[in-house]
Amino acid sequence: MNPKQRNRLILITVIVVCVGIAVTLAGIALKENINLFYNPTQIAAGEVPKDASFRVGGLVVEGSVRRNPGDLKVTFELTDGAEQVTVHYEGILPDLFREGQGIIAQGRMNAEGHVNASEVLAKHDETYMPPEVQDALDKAGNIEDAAAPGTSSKPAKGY
Amino acid sequence: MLAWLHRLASPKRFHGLAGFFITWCGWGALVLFASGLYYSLFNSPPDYQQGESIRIMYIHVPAAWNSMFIYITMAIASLFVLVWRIKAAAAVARACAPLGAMFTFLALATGSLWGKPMWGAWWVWDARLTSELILLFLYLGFMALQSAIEDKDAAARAAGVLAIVGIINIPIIYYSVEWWNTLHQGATITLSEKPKMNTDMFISLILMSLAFKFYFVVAVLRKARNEMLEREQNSQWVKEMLGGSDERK
Amino acid sequence: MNDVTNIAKTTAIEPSLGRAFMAMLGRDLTLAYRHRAQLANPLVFFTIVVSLFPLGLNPDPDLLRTIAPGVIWVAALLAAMLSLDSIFRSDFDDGTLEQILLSPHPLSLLVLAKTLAHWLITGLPLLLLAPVLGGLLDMSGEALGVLMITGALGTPILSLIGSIGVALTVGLRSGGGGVLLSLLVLPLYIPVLIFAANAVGNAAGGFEVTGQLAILGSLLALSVGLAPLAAAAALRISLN
Amino acid sequence: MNDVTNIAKTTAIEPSLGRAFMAMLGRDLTLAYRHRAQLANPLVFFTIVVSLFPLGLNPDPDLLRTIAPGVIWVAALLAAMLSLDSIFRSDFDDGTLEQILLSPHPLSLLVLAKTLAHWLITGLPLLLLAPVLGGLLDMSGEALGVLMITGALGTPILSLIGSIGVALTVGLRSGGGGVLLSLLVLPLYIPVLIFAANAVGNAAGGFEVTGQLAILGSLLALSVGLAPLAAAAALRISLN
Amino acid sequence: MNDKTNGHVRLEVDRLELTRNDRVIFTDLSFTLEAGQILQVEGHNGAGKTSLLRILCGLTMPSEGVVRWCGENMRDDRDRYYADLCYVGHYPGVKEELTPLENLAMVKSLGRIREGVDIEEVLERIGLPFGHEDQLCSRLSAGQRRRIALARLLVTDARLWILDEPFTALDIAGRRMVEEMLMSHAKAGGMVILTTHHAVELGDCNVKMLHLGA
Amino acid sequence: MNDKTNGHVRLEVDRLELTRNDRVIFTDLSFTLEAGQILQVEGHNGAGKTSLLRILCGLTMPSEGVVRWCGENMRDDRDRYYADLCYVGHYPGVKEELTPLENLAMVKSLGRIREGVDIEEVLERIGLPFGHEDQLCSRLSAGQRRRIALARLLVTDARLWILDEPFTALDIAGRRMVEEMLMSHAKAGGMVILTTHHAVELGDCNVKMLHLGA
Ligand code: HEM
Ligand SMILES: Nc1ncnc2c1ncn2[C@@H]1O[C@H](COP(=O)(O)OP(=O)(O)OP(=O)(O)O)[C@@H](O)[C@H]1O
Ligand SMILES: Nc1ncnc2c1ncn2[C@@H]1O[C@H](COP(=O)(O)OP(=O)(O)OP(=O)(O)O)[C@@H](O)[C@H]1O
Ligand SMILES: [Mg+2]
Ligand SMILES: [Mg+2]
Repeated sequence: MNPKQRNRLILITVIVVCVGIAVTLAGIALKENINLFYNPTQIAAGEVPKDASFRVGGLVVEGSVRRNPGDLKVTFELTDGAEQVTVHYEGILPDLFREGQGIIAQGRMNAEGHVNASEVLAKHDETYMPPEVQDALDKAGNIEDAAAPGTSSKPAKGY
Repeated sequence: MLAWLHRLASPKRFHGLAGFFITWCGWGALVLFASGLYYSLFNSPPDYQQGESIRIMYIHVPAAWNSMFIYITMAIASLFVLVWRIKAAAAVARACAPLGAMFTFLALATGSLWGKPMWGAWWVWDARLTSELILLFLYLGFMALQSAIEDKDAAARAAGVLAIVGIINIPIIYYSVEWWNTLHQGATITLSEKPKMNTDMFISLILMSLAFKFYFVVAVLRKARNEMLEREQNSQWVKEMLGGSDERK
Repeated sequence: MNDVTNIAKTTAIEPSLGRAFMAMLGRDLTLAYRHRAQLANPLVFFTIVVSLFPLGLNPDPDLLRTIAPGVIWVAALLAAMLSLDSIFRSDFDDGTLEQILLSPHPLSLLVLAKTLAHWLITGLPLLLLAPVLGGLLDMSGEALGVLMITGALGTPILSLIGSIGVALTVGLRSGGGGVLLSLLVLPLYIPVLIFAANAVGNAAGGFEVTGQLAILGSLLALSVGLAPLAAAAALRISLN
Repeated sequence: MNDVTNIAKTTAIEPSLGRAFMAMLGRDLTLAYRHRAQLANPLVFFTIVVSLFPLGLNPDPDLLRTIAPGVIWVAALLAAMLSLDSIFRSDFDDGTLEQILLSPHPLSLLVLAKTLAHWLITGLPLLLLAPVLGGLLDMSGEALGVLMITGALGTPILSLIGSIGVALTVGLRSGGGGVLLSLLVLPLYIPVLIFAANAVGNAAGGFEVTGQLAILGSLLALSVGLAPLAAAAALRISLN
Repeated sequence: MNDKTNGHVRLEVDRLELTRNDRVIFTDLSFTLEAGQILQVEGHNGAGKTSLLRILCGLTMPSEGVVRWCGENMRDDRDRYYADLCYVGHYPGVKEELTPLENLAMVKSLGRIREGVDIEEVLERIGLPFGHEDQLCSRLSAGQRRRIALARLLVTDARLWILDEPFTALDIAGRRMVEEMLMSHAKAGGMVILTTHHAVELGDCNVKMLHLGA
Repeated sequence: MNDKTNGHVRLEVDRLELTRNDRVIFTDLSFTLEAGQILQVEGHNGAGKTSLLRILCGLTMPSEGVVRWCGENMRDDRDRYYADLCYVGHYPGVKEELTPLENLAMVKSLGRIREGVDIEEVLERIGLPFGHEDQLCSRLSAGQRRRIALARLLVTDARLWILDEPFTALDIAGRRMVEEMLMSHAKAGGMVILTTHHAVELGDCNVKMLHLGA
């Protein structure tokens, strides 16, 4: 093997090794939960920061939304199926905010263990259909699959 | 193989081919836009949750797809410039950048317009949105570098390196919704699964996407062809062609 | 005069890559040492930019602590970016860069040596200064530790990616210089910023940071492997 | 050839300061227009730097809103600083600056014309873009209004003070360029940053801002009056 | 040339000294230049010719000595001196991104100019090929750019011309033309100071020589 | 000179064309250079001499055509070609903040070198006054810097020398020395390509001329 071939071989090996390491590490990273949305279970377990703002994600519990008449204050419960957490918010809610819908709230813990949200975002899902179809589905009692894909398609991470 | 590639992509040949595609894709784009607009404005139903706002999708999604597709086209063209030094590819890459920037901007703008009513925010710093913003910066960088280097060939190659380095951003945009828990929704339309979407909506979306793609083909070829003509103005074939058209007069 | 011809009678020593790499590195460090007054410039810039924030915002310690990771990393990005020009500029101006291109070694490895030198000269000092500024911004102990780790992983990426950017712009006499470079380089720096600052922020809140560190590591591996190649290609184009 | 001498038979038109000022301004604007692709660079830099912060920090809208004034002003400072070089660099390189120094007008007024051109080319666009970015960072309406006012008062100061800095460094070929300039200029920018960011922050909180605006106004008046003189003196020294 | 030309116009140089990095370039240099005279400065590379010319223009500060214009220290009344001065140096001072017309229009607005001077005419006389006056100067050859730099002399109404190697990059016809310009300027009562490595042919003009560098 | 010298070493240039901004500088340029030959490239300013030399070095990309070294396209095996090449261009390629010794030590570590070459000896032979080898190059005069650039030729073991105006800034003795170097290199079986505006005296060497620019 002449020096030139040797150099080329070294070069290629180095690149392959580097890319290999990169891919492995990226794999490790993706197993971790990076873009933290805490779910109510984690909040119940006290895993959230005390004095920093964080995000919590979950489904709005059916029938839990209480609006203050006269101002924009609203209180609702979020669930991930196991635990629940109470969220207070003041402001205009997005169109997609409704009971049973997946949302993300940014805020801080208050003294009672509730979340004071500064922002509430509604997460949309991958399903699109006309209202009539939705009615038909409702009648068929086939609702989970359509309305809570956030939980059904990716249960492990965010919510 | 190489010689074949060069012949196929010779400026003269490119001019002819581009002319052909411009004509036919031009008509295609017209028809597709007409039917796509009709479908998306009148024939597709409102969404069960989003109501009429869903119609933003018919611009947002095709624009977003185009923004990535154009970048890939630009990077591949740049590869041809760097490896085989094909002039037509340089012209194509150069023509891609402003179009790509335009579609990226369109995706960003329609996305935020859509985000306000749907999510409750114009803009959130999540992975999909951020990476799309980086895409815009990459296009701008590509154009800035091209315009800063005086020698056209060197400019094409230097910007080509940048385009190829930046391609790493494309998988990040595409998979961001899966790798990170973004606010932006995941893919509805994949090759592997049947879309969870009403057929009329689906047709509108596909029509509009095709219309955008055709428009891109027409626009990019027109720009590239004009540039080639300008650069080759002193060459034999351009003179012949212009001479020919003079005689016709 | 006749002596001149004598030299031609000897036999040759073939070029050695290792020797060339070390010589390149040593040379750049020597040059930096000869200009040691300028070694401090990026550090001073870094310090000034970081201290602009307590001045521009109200100096509430809670707020400062929250924004500290982001501010420090943004300032580090800008300081690294402004110092990039020195990687190739002076070599380009006096023709040494041509000679490097004409050496019988893979250009990418010589570029790697130069990038390593740049990191030792600017990245490493920034890395060492960062905890001090972090302390001034009231960061906690763990956060400072993670700040160091992200710095160690992140600053080399800045030099590596930056080398592509300067290689692309070194040939431009009047290209709006610095601003153009920043346009090319900053978008590519954004991922480093996001994950590094995020890791430090998380550490301050007492959470897991392995994910972010793994990503930084993977970015580093990727850029060590590929950036010198891209920079070498860019150099050949710039010198055309 | 004999014709050449003919010209000498006419009488003279004395130099006019107004004409010279307008010609200078017009020329710089024309030159900027000839390079219009590069006009956008500072704007893009500004945008990128502003967007680095939400990326590096936790994107909590409350937090963003709090730091927005500081961030926007710091980014504006940096963008203005990076674009400074263009005031005198190209004129220095091709010898036009010598000719300007040799014109029978107060040099400081010609410098003022060049500074005004620089502000029109970079400061004004920054000023117009700032509210857009402020919007992205979730700033309120009143805050945006005051942001505009501080911008209108503050960006000219940046150009004026900056002109002194570049005038001092324009003669240095290899002086570590950008970083040195930043060391000279940024400390002088700090008062602008403090009062402007503070005014915007106060406006967001619904407080009085007349005090800060008055100070900015007085800084502006001061720098309009004195900066061109200092820059002119610095130029004569640099070209020595 | 305006009416004051016939007064006591003169340039006096009084005991100039220049040191650069503690090295003396020249010292104790004095001379006087009267209306109608041409001064040619000679010396090897690095003798200090350019430095001297820049001192005479007030661009470089001498370590010692003064330059007087019409009896007054030139630094005390720069504006008056500069209205009388036209300098063409090593650098052409021509902006590449402007056309020749725009470049000269700028000269016209900055200084004291000859009345009724027509820039297009000047460009033609100076030998710029027709059609080039609207092209960006970056497209012109080195010789053409130098011609535009020299065209400044014909646009302004300066009494004192200071020229640093004006013949650089010019062909023979160009050289001849510049020589004619110098001679007619001197005959009309102007003054010229120039350096050059070329042989110059200035007919019966009043030419003084100054040798720099031991 | 190592043993492969006596093989079929040759430089073939095949139908080169160069366009700059769509302007043709030269086209259809072909020649061959054999061991022991010297090629002198001539042409007026701007004829494309420097550009040609840079193409031969692989620094500039030609629009058309190839350069072959020992029968193989130079771009396909850069490392081998560059081990055989030494280029001294317009820019000296000498770092001002390093001493001559350090500069040449760098050359030594980068390329293929002559065994047992002693840098101090080379510096002496090339005519650098004693005591200057430890001074920063920024303190040296232009001619001395050029000598250091040319010293590269004596340190490396390159068969092909490409020299762009090597006589610039040299005095007569220096010129003579470089001519000797060229001749002895050619006699030992090396090749030289050079441009110059000076008259060169190369004795009985095999000198080819190439004229650029119509
Ligand atoms: C500024 C904000 C936004 C940006 C930058 C953005 C960006 C993108 C991009 C790059 C894609 C293409 C990715 C792919 O093909 O998988 C995409 C697709 C899509 N976006 Fe957005 N988007 C934004 C806001 C929104 C909003 C607010 C909505 C609706 C609530 C939305 C709905 C969609 C949908 C439905 C798709 C198609 C996904 C698929 O089926 O593959 N986007 N967006
Ligand atoms: N800015 C400077 N700093 C230090 N030394 C300088 C500077 N400018 C010039 N010199 C030195 O001053 C001396 C005179 O330079 P000058 O340019 O006046 O020479 P010159 O006579 O014009 O030469 P030439 O014939 O090459 O134009 C030179 O030795 C030069 O090295
Ligand atoms: N980077 C470039 N971009 C565009 N044109 C260029 C470039 N470099 C050189 N040229 C043009 O190419 C032509 C040849 O230049 P080159 O430097 O090869 O000339 P030369 O024969 O070496 O001249 P000289 O005798 O002055 O050294 C010139 O007309 C020049 O203007
Ligand atoms: Mg001189
Ligand atoms: Mg040359």
